[in-house]
Amino acid sequence: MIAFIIRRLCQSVAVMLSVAFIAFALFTYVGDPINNIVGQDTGLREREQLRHQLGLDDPFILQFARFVGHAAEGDFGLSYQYARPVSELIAERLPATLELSLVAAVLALAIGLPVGIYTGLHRYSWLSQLMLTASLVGISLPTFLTCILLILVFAVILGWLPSFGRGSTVALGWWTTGFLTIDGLKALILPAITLGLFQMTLIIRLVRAEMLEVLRTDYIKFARARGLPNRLIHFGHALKNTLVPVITITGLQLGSIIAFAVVTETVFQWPGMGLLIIQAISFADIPVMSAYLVLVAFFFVVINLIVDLLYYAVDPRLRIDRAAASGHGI
Amino acid sequence: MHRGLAAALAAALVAFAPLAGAKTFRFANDGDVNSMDPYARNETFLLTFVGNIYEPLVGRDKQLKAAPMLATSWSQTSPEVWRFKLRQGVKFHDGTPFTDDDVLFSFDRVRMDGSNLKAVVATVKRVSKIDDYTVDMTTDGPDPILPEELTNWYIMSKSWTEKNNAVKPADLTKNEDFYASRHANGTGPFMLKDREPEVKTTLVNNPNWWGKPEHNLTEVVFTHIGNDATRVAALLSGEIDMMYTVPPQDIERIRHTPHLKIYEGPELRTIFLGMDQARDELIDSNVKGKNPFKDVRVRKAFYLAIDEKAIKDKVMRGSATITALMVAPGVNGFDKSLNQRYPYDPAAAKKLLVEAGYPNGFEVGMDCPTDRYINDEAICQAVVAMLSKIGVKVNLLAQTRSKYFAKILGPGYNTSFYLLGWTPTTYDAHNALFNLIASRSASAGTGLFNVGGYSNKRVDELTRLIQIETDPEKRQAEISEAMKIHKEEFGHIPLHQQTVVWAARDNIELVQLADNFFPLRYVRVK
Amino acid sequence: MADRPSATAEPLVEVADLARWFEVSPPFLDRLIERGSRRWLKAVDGVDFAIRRGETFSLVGESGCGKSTIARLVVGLDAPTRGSVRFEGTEIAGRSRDALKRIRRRVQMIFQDPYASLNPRWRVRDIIAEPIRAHRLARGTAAIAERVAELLRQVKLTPADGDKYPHEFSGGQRQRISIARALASAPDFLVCNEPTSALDVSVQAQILNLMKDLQRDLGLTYLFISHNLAVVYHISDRVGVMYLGRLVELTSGEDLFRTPLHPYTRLLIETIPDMAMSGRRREPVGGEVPSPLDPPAGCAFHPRCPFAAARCRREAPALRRHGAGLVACHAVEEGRLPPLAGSRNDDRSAIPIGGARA
Amino acid sequence: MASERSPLLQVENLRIAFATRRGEVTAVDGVSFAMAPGEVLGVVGESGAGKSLTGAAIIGLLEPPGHIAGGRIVLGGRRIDNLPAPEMRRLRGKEIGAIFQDPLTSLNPLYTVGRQLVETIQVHLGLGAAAARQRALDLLKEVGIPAADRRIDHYPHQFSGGMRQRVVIALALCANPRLIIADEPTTALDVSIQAQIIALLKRLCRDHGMAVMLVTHDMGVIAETADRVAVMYAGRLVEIGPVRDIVRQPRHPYTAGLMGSIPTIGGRRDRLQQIDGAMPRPGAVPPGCAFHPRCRERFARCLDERPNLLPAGGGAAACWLHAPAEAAAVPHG
Repeated sequence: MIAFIIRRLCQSVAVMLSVAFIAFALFTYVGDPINNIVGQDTGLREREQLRHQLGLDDPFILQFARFVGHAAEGDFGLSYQYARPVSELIAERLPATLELSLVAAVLALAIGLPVGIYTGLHRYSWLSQLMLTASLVGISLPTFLTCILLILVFAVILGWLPSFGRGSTVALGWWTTGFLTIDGLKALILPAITLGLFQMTLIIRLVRAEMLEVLRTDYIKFARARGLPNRLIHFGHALKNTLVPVITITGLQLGSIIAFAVVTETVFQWPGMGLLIIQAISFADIPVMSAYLVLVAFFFVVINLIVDLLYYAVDPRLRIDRAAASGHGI
Repeated sequence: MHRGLAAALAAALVAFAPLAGAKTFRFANDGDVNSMDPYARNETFLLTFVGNIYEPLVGRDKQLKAAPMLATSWSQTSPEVWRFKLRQGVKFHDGTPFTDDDVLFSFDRVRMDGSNLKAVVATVKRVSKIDDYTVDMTTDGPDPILPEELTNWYIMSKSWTEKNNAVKPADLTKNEDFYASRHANGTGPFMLKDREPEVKTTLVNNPNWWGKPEHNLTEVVFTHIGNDATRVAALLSGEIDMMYTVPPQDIERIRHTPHLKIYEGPELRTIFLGMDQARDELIDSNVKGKNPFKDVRVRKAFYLAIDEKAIKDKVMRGSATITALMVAPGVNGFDKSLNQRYPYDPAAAKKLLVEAGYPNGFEVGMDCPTDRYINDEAICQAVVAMLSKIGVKVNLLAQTRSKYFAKILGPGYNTSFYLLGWTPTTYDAHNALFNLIASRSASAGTGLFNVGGYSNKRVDELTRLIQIETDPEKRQAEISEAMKIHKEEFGHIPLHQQTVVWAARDNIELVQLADNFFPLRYVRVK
Repeated sequence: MADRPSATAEPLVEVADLARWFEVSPPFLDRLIERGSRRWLKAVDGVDFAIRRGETFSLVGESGCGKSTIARLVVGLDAPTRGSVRFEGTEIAGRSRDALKRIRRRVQMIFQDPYASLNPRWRVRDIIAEPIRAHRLARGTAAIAERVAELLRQVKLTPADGDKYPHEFSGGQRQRISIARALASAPDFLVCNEPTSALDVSVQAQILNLMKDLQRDLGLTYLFISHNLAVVYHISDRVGVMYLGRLVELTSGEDLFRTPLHPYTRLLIETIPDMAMSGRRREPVGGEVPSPLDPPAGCAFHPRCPFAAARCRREAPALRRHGAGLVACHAVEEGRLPPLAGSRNDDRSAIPIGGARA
Repeated sequence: MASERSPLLQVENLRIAFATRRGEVTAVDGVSFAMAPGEVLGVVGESGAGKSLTGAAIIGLLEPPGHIAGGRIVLGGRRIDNLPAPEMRRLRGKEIGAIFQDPLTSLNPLYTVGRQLVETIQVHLGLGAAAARQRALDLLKEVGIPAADRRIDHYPHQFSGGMRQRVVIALALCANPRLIIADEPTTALDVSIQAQIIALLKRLCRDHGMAVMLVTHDMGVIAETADRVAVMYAGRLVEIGPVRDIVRQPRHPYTAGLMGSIPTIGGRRDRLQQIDGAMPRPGAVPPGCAFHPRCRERFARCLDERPNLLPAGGGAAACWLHAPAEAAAVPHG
């Protein structure tokens, strides 16, 4: 177990290094930040001087090595755009994105799971059909369109909820939270729904499919043959067996929620990391982009680790020596 | 007892009085103010926003004419010396008095590494103190328009920057939080109350401002809303009172929404096309061994083939001012008599191409930004279609600005045909001549943005003369001559000036300026 | 089919010291941290046999004994860890794809689940024609169609069946289709991996009969792999009994069932349900096959063997000639094994069979 | 044998149909038989003959769209084919136990075998946690799990196939049912394990006085285990009788063909007897005797008149060969 975690951590470092490396290789193509930093009247000599000072004229391997060296010390440099330390910028934005992603994920699970179970258990009921049709709409609407529709209805027409921003926040140390104020919570609703909608429909469909699959298995049939009550069969036996794939997908989705947040944050002007990276890309703000990518890679790695540990918790087959388990089927 | 209560009540009333009459103005833009440091970026929005907090020596009035701000008057004591009398009794927001030490300091600071406004004081060699409220600026040769050039140079407090370790502008190579990028201490009519980058920036009225406020605001909340649809929605839902940049597709909708108003006016920025006339062979064309753009007939053919009227109507949806010159009407030196475009004439264009030896046209690559100017990519696409009618096949490469500028700007100038926009930051035609039209010369510093490498000796000569000519009439004649030569040689193909479009609720009064500056000191909430 | 080899002493396929190990070690870092060592699953570990032309050679054993792995090694679907597989004297283990191509045509395989091995979207005639086209055994649409019709008739289907899709057939018919496809490249050697285990008994009879007919008509050589002793007895000329990756006995079909030598062979025969209704009471055999990951030391069968001695626990017996066959058993070698008394109908309770091992 | 005591189970004229888009397809048609307490009835037939469906119908676990379309099922004098779902559920496990083919998939992999035993015991017997666990332990011991007190807390994957099938059997025994439906209980096991499981089933049947309906396609298992054998073909019962009769002297031509096609050790190694053709699919059963297209002994009557079970030897066969000239169908039982 400890070996497993250590191995995953080593892998994580490798993953993050390769993400950073690929990112740096790609930065060659995002354009030249110098023109964004300086004014239009700045002379060529000064541009070159700045380029040299920032090390942008070094080969990218060298830039990469420098980045890794500094990153190891927790130093991600200064944002070209804001002239502020990247770590500070990210620390400022992180709470917004994480709170939004968390609420979206909870929302997706809290609705997706029960609806998925219901539609799996009652596959022919009209309510299931209705919910499935609705989820089809949810899965086929582009996030961008969902955002605009929600804003139009709830902010412009009804005027109930704000169309942008995070409302007022309360600082708890360096963490700023929108959970503690009314308008902070109100501001959270639309973006969280938008962000969670796709994942929710995905979870509904996944749970439903898994439920149907599990209900067809021999052990469920056998549980029925033993005369167990339906409640026990559905929620005791079937549900737990649907969890492994649901955990996998939900975990990965949580990662992609953070990634998907870019669109939602842009539309709702949500002051999170998604907004930051969009700005950074158009500005060719290399320090911000590299730090963001490494951080996102880190999230994925952590989420994967948690998912793997949850597997262990859910599935006893993984707890014993895997080698021995694979002995069958030769 | 009763008197005590009454006094307390009165005190309470006084305390709440500003709140009772509080006028909060909320506005949004598609980009954030990148920094509170007035030297951080030579960028219109940053300068206009920070210009509410900081002030220059010489500002501009509602007609964009130079107007006294921290200097009450100025004059040329000799061809190379300008003398500025400073306003007395002005205090920075932190309470320290404004003196010529702050001017001297600001002069040093604006020229430091990390400052992006070095260019505005490029001609100034030295600033010297005459007395506490008089400074002299010695220029490198005569500079007749120095006061005009200084309008974006804001004066910072020497003691405040020293106290807060912000003497030097932010250095991007060092990893440290920079005080002046998040805090501000100016002399202007508004004070920075709170700044959350990308979220909101709050200003409050400066009760101790030296001027007589035209505005009636107590608080200003600025928000960055990048997404067009969201920004419009915020205006429609009443969450903001004014929006600084209106997406063209929403102009009509807002115009027809009750309680909303559209403000439109020509901008100083001129959008134009340029052609590589420097290389002996184009880098991106099927014509080998020669450069077709060196032939004025080809350049003219391109000009005549472009239907700017159609671009204005179809692409810009009417929100543009057609131009024949490289400078806009609000710019000093603009000559109305020259501002007549050659008429759209594809037949003549085709004939010119035949004469030039390209009866079947040719192929050429075109560079275009996608996120820099209003509808930039759409304009380029229209140009491609129009040129195809005279047999020229244009291969369009549209890229984001970071990539686009990296490709077309110096030192490489890797383009054959491109679209660019330019605002003369000095509000003077010389700026456009110097940067866009004069021959590229590292020693003279001219032609840095003359991407196509247009070159005419007489124009270079005139550019030099204009820079030092102090007689306004002679100077105008020189400007007109240079502009006329450039126009007849088709050095560039001017297209139009963009239209500044703002939208606000109808209870807002504001003044829209052609330089796209938005001084809050003119805003009133009814 | 002009040159039809008959069953001769010259082997068609020779397998020598064949082994296939699968690495099942935990990942390197885990091993490092937990001080584990590399672990191998020895699916096949040192197997020798030869198959003569025209004969049916069977491998029998319980699941996990390595018989399917041998099938894959013999047709070149997998590369051995050690040892050699020769086809007409040509080594095929480790050969390149090109080099194998000629041999591939002559060696075909039939699988347990005929449905899984047939492309459900192809018509039967295309399925059967595919090897003909791949090996260019016939040119032109008409020639190929004629050959497909001939193959369908050979497996007792009609040429009209070629127009249908696999799902339109019953299990037995599908197995006929996969046999027809295997025969399409005119092979000499067919490896049949449990070809009837998924079939009902009456259909199994049809397929077994068909296979016998085809062998007689086309002079085929079979490697027949099955866990069903009765089927093996019915079809085989010679039989190899496998236990945990090794051959424990190899002899002619007749001898194996009349005078089984190895205690494991005896156990297997003992477990066959008595269809004759002789009324004998079968003692259920205790114990189960140990994990191939962790085979017992010495003779792998010793924990279940009633005749196990100290040497059996220590030393793995080699396959040695004993009478007409080969057997790997110390007890047989040392003559410790009590002879089987008479026929199967005798009281067999005299043979104590193994102790339970959970 | 069955007529001596009052029957435990009576299946009368059972018809099972599937609702499909092209209308109802009959999969089991007119099956009647009875089982005495403690009797082992083997039900044989090829896949698709309807033997597993019959078992599923008895225990009330036909999967939709399959359903009982006719006939009656009576258990211990009580009709059970039309019970409401909750009552049928209480019956399952308590009155009728079930053993499925594949022990690898019959157990929930995420729960210990102990938990699965305990929950079943508690549902049916209402025992407290400790008592239920004790009974679970006893059951494991009874089905021959060594070190049961340790193994009770193991997960299914920690058991070998044979041991798992023993656990499955223990689960079926939890509430001491009077009838066990064992659907192919040995098919997925290795040959040496099959014998162990058969022996265990026989012993339990004897010790508990349970009746077992042993559904299998393996005649060898039947021959060793069953008291009587029912042979099914194309959804119909074609022959039923004492096991010795069926194995040694089958009366129905299909049974005879089936017996002949089984390879045996020591038998002739030439060709096996084979029945040409294949069993018709449900919905495509020919009129008359379902077997007549493959039957070598068919005559005119077989083509259009469906035979009922007729007395033959010690049992009965649905074949016109056994009809006296003017015989009327004699219902079995």
